[in-house]
Amino acid sequence: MNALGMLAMTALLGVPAGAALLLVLVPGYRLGARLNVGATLLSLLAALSLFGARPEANAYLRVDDFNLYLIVLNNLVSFTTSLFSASYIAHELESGRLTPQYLRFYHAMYQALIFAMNLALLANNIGLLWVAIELATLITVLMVGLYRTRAALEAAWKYFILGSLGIALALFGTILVYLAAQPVIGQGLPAMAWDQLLAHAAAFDPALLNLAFVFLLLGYGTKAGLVPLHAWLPDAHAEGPTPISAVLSGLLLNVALYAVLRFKMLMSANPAALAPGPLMIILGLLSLLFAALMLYRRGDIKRLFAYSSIEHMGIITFAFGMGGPLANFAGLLHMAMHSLTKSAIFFTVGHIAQARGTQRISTIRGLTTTHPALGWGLVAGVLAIAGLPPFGVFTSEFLVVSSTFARQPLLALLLVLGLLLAFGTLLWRLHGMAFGESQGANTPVRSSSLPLLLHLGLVLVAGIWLPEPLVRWFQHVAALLG
Amino acid sequence: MALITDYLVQGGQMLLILLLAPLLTGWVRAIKARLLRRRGPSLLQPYRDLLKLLRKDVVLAESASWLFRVAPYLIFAAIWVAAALVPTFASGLLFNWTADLIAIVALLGTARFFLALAGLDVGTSFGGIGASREMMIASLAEPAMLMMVFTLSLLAGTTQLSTVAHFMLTAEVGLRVSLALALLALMMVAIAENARIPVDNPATHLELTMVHEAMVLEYSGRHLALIELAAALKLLLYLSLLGCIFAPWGMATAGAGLMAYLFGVAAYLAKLALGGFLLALFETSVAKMRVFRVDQFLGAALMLGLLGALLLFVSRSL
Amino acid sequence: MILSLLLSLPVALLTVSGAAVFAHRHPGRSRGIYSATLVLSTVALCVVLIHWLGGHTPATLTLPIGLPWLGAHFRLDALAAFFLVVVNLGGAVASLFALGYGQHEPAPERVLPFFPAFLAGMNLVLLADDAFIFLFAWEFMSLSSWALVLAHHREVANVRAGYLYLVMACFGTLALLLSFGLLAGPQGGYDFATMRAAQLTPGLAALTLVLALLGAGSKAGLVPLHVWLPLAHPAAPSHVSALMSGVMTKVAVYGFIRIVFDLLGEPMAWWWGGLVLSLGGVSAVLGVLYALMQHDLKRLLAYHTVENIGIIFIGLGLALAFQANQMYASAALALTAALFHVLNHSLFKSLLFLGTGAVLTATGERDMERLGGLIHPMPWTALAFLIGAAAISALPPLNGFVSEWLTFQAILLTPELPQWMLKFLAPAVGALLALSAALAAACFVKAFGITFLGRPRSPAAAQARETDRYSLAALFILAALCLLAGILPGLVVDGLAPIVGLLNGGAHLTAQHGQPWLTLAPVAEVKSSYNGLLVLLFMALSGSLAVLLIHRLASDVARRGPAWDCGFPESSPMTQYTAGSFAQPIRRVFGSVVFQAREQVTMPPPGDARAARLEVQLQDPVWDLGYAPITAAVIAVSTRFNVLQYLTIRRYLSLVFGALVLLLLGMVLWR
Amino acid sequence: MHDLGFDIAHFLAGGMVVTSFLLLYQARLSALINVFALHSLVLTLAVGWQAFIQHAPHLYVTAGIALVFKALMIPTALHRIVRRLGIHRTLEVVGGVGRDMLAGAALVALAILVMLPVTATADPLAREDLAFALAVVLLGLLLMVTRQNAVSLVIGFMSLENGLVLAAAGARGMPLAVEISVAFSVLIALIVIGIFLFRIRERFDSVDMQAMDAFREERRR
Repeated sequence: MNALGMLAMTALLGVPAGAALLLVLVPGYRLGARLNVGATLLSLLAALSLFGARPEANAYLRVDDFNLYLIVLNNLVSFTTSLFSASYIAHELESGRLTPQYLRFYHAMYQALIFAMNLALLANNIGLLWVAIELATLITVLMVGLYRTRAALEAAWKYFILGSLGIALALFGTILVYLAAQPVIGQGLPAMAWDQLLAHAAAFDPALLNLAFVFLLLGYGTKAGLVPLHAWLPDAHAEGPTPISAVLSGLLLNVALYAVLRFKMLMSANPAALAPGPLMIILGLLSLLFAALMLYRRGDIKRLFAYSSIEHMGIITFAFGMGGPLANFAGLLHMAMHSLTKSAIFFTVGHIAQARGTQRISTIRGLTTTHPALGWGLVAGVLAIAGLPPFGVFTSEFLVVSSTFARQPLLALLLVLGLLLAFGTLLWRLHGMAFGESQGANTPVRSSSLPLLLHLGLVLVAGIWLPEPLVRWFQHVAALLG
Repeated sequence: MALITDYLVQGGQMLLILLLAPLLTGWVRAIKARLLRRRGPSLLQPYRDLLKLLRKDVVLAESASWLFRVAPYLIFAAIWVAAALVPTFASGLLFNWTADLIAIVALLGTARFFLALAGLDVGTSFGGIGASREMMIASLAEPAMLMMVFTLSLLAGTTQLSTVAHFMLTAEVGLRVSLALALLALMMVAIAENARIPVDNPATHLELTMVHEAMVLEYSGRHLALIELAAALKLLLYLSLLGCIFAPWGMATAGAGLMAYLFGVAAYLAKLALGGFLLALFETSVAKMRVFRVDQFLGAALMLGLLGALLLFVSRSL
Repeated sequence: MILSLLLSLPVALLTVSGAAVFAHRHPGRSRGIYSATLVLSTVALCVVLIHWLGGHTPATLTLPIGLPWLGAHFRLDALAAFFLVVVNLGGAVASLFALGYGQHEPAPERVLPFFPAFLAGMNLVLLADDAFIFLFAWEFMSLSSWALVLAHHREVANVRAGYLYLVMACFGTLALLLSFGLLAGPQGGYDFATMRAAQLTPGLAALTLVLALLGAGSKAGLVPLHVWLPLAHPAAPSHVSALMSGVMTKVAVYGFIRIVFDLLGEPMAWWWGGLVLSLGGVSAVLGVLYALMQHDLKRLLAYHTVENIGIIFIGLGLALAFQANQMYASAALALTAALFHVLNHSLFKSLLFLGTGAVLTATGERDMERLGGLIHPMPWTALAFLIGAAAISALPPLNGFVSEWLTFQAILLTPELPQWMLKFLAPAVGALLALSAALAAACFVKAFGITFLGRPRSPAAAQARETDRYSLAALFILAALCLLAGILPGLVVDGLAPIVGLLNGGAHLTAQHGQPWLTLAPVAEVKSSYNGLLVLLFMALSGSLAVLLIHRLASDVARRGPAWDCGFPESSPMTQYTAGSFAQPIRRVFGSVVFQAREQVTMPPPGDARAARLEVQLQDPVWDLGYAPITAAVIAVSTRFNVLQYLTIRRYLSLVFGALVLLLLGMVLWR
Repeated sequence: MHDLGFDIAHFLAGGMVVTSFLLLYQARLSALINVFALHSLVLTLAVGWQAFIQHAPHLYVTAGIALVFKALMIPTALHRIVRRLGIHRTLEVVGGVGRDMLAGAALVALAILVMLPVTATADPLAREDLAFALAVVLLGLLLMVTRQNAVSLVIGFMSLENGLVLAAAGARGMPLAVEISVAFSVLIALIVIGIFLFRIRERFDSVDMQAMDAFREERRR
């Protein structure tokens, strides 16, 4: 069993890394795209096999209740995104926005990104985690700038600067955690290993831990797009290739948040340390309200949904900040649901932008008439992300709002205000785009609806029924998160 | 045996009011003529008019629908039933409990509803004017009426007219401001509902200010007869109502025997005569008001009714 | 057992929805889908009726879906059963109507998949027994009806209506969610049984009430949360409008009753009742005044929904006020009145919307100013619509009158209440109720008179044809029920007794079926009584007697001739009174105060052949005072914040820097 | 010995803070690059000293990396870039140098205040070192925030990274993997920056970030 688990874990890192190297060498975008899909499928299978055989943790890597579902989610979404990407880039190539060399680079980078994210999730070492996230940041910077337009370069530049700053802050926090751990655990690798840290967290110096958490929250929070550290996020989403927007929103934000949560566990394990809750609540509410307001004046469809991602990261952060079994459960669920839904939305948005030749919302009208599949896909996605049943986001928002209100009515009111503001504008844009008389350019697109259907299907199922093991893991992790 | 008597008395009342209604109209007209120093028609002239109309052919407008032909019967039936449910010479009749005061008001509403529809049916502008104004007047008169009902029910603890009449006969009522306000409200509503001066003029045509007559402009023959009869019944109904509530003296109780009934009838006739006289007197002494003053008139009635109800609370709570 | 049967019906409906998606090219799909919904709704109706008549012991069921540690709880009690009857009756009749009406649908692919889902959603709300499933189904219901509102999305107004609808629905759901959050407590006792057992402090209970009022009220269309309703209900296809107005608003009422009367338990303060009462009164009057100003038939009907919801809430408010003072007998009367009106409104509002649907099919118009004279080509539709109009205008002997009469009787009991505020409030609300009833009659004289009577105002109206037999059957089933409920109110009241008892600590009205002649005497016969059956009989007797005698003894000849019209015959149909002119006197009386109505006459100079124009401007005070400022504020704030999208990198870095310094400072100070 | 070791470490870390202030003080781009080289040199010394007193040979590697890359190669490359772009003469400072210095002093105070509550059980060396490292990090950030030019922004960022390395070196026994990755990241960062500066030069006429920001979608809305 364990051997299988180790194999799977190795495959999760090895397959993307190998594929990245291979893809650099492969000419021809068709083959590249297929290889890309194949490699992600392999990773997905490896991730799934972790359900059956969970490997023992070693000094560098580990699989536990927390990261298992994120790993599976990560590889699932990267698989579906690679499917989407295959149909997306074909169109980009035809329309001349990308050249075959760039595509080679793109595919290799895609696999490298998956490698980095898998590494971040699997890491049993805070240093390794940091390295992985830095790697992911650098790769995404390159991918955001892929189109080489002025706007894309500017977005990438902004992302790079802010991302590096975040990374730097996170490194400082990591060092501080090590310093806190070192007198208790001793020098060397064990003082950076999750399982060790968690086991001994109660004995750490609380002042160092507090300081570390501030840096880590700001550092990884930048990557998670929390306000006021969010500035890179909307532009990076809007100007990069859409598959990357999907991965950014769906996966990378989660990975960053995952890192924050890991450190939150340490904080909760140390009774003398500052309670991280209020900090996260403030940042979460700030993100939610700010993003909800920013949604109103957006004219670019991808930027719109990028702000929606900030909003949802705010909700999740808020939920974890509230803590308690219900809110934590909701936060964990919301991470998964948001990632599936938001990437599904970007799938449709990508094709919509191709079909209409624009990302301007005001020029997109009547999608459900001209492109029923895309239009209704967008409708379903937006409704799901807005937290309407029968989709899973509803479950998590239900838990967050109701459990908060019984404890902190004022906070819940702010939360609800943010949710309503966001509803208001997202739905307004949706109505404009999906309904009414269609206008403007109208190219038919070859879109594969499998990724979209798969994501929305999963979100739908989760809205109605959650599998027993998943619930058990969530509850376990929720208890650890305090 | 008693049951049969009850049926007879009830039937007798229905017939009585049907027969008395044109007479009351004639009486009011005669008094008005007298007050204006005219000789005026005979008291029986309304009966003659009705009989004549009944024998005449009906001329229907080409655009009239089935509703136009059904409406007179419906209106007549609704008003007759409503009038029959108001205690006249005796209270506690067999079917008095079929409807309380609220239901009687609503029955009148049914009649008005169909009358207004009939006014709209032919598709002429006069019909529309009448229907529209009638409904505007009713929209204020009906709440005023219900406020009056409210005051009464607060006092008497019931909306059942027979019980109200009984209650009013007892000494414990005393003289109350609320009651006076309610009386005033009811009289104002009665004037408005029966299309009397100053709200409307029952004796005019071809005037842009007419309301009731404008609605029935297209009616002829037996249909017109029924509507006229219904209008007369309605006037009778309101006078009976005023009598029953505010002057229940002489009213026989259920199963009181023939003498009591006869005495009750006599008292009832006297009340009607007095009411008709007062109405005529009032009508000759005021001028018709503009249509758009009517809402102020009726708004005042509504306010009086509400004030009556509220005052009652105050006086009770003190 | 019965519950699993009832639950399988929504599932079957959802399957039908799915089938509708996949069969979107099949020619007979419309008929097939509607037949299926008809059958399923009828089955549900029968099952619930059998259950109801056969003892109504509550049935519960828990399924392993929904929240994992909770499961999905379902329960069928008397309250749910009653509303299930309302929903499935409406569903069945609407389906029957749609068998004919659906043939004319221009975009069936946007109606068929959502119609069964809508029905399923409403059924599930009523069966839910925990907060999660309740809200899930509630929102699902909103969502499916939203899709139906957008069925004709090419009209710009409909898109706006759909948007407003969905936002308000979300608002309502969030309000309900918050109120459930309070009921459930921090431990998350989301099932209704736990909530019933929980004890809230008075403050929290009051908050729950307010939130439930916001949540259910926004769905039901209570002023000032009604703004979406008159836009959204008319936008949907007519049979859906009928369901939304006639049935879905009742589900909202159910939500309110379930939370406030059932879960929250006894009201803790008298002002609860006062609040609900005044909102109800305001809704009743404003609703009907709005309706009077409309000339779109469906919008007029939608505004009347606001009015009738107001009447229902007046009853509920009275019940709360009575319960707060332990006057359970009086509360029973008020509750009976409210529930009776729920049933009645669902009947006649569905009837009227379906009638409008028939008109729409026949003429393609729902603007009254372009209709007229439809009683000639469509006599049967006209008859059914007339019955509905009379019923909603609270005219005896139809059903609308009975429930308003009961409400009045409840108001007449308010002098017994000890609180001064309520003593003053109740008569005032009584006046509002009376005003709304009278105005409703005026409004329906207008609606029926302008649409069906007179002469056609457009070629479309002139060429109308009678509607199909399915539609007629649906119309007449409802019309018959309106009449039946009107003349046999005692039976309905007895049927409502178990529900009233459930919500009212066991107290309900005395059994009515023992009364002679099926009279309705809710308190005692000496106090008040009403017998619709006898009124009908007397009217029928006297009316037919008059017909008989006159036709026998006097004259039965009728000739046709041109209209007399005081000597101006043969004028053009355009000289008829229009909807706008009909409402003018009332607009003058109320409009200048409530709507700041302004009339502007443009008269061409003498010699100019152009038509004179009269323009009326109305302002919705609720929109102006409530929604417009909110919208403006949000836009203003977001515009202000929007600057943050265009900062330089340096400024963004400053933000991060500032956040870091702030947090570090905080840490220093926190020590 | 230990005392001396501590003092020298203290002196070197303090030297880094002073150099950071020098960075803040510079108004010309080429001078800024030179001071950055000095900054890196002090870092090299500090890390080297840490390696010596901790007996941690792997820290010498870190020191070497700092010397070679940050003190020599990067300044050289930046000089070249700056000259090629023709911007080596100008460097506008937002606000004023005096204000920046004042803010810097406040930041240093903040850094020390923040580190104060750390319990005495922690390694005193690490504690002092950390306070200085934090000060360097904050000063680097301040530099990034107060300068408009992309090159000075990069320098600010790298001085910040120097602070990080200082902190990492001060942490006793911190595994080598991290240091290497730090160095790596700087390398990669430099490459990317180079690419970007190159591209930016290609497409924009100046490296002034405001000019870049002016170009933005939705600007007018």
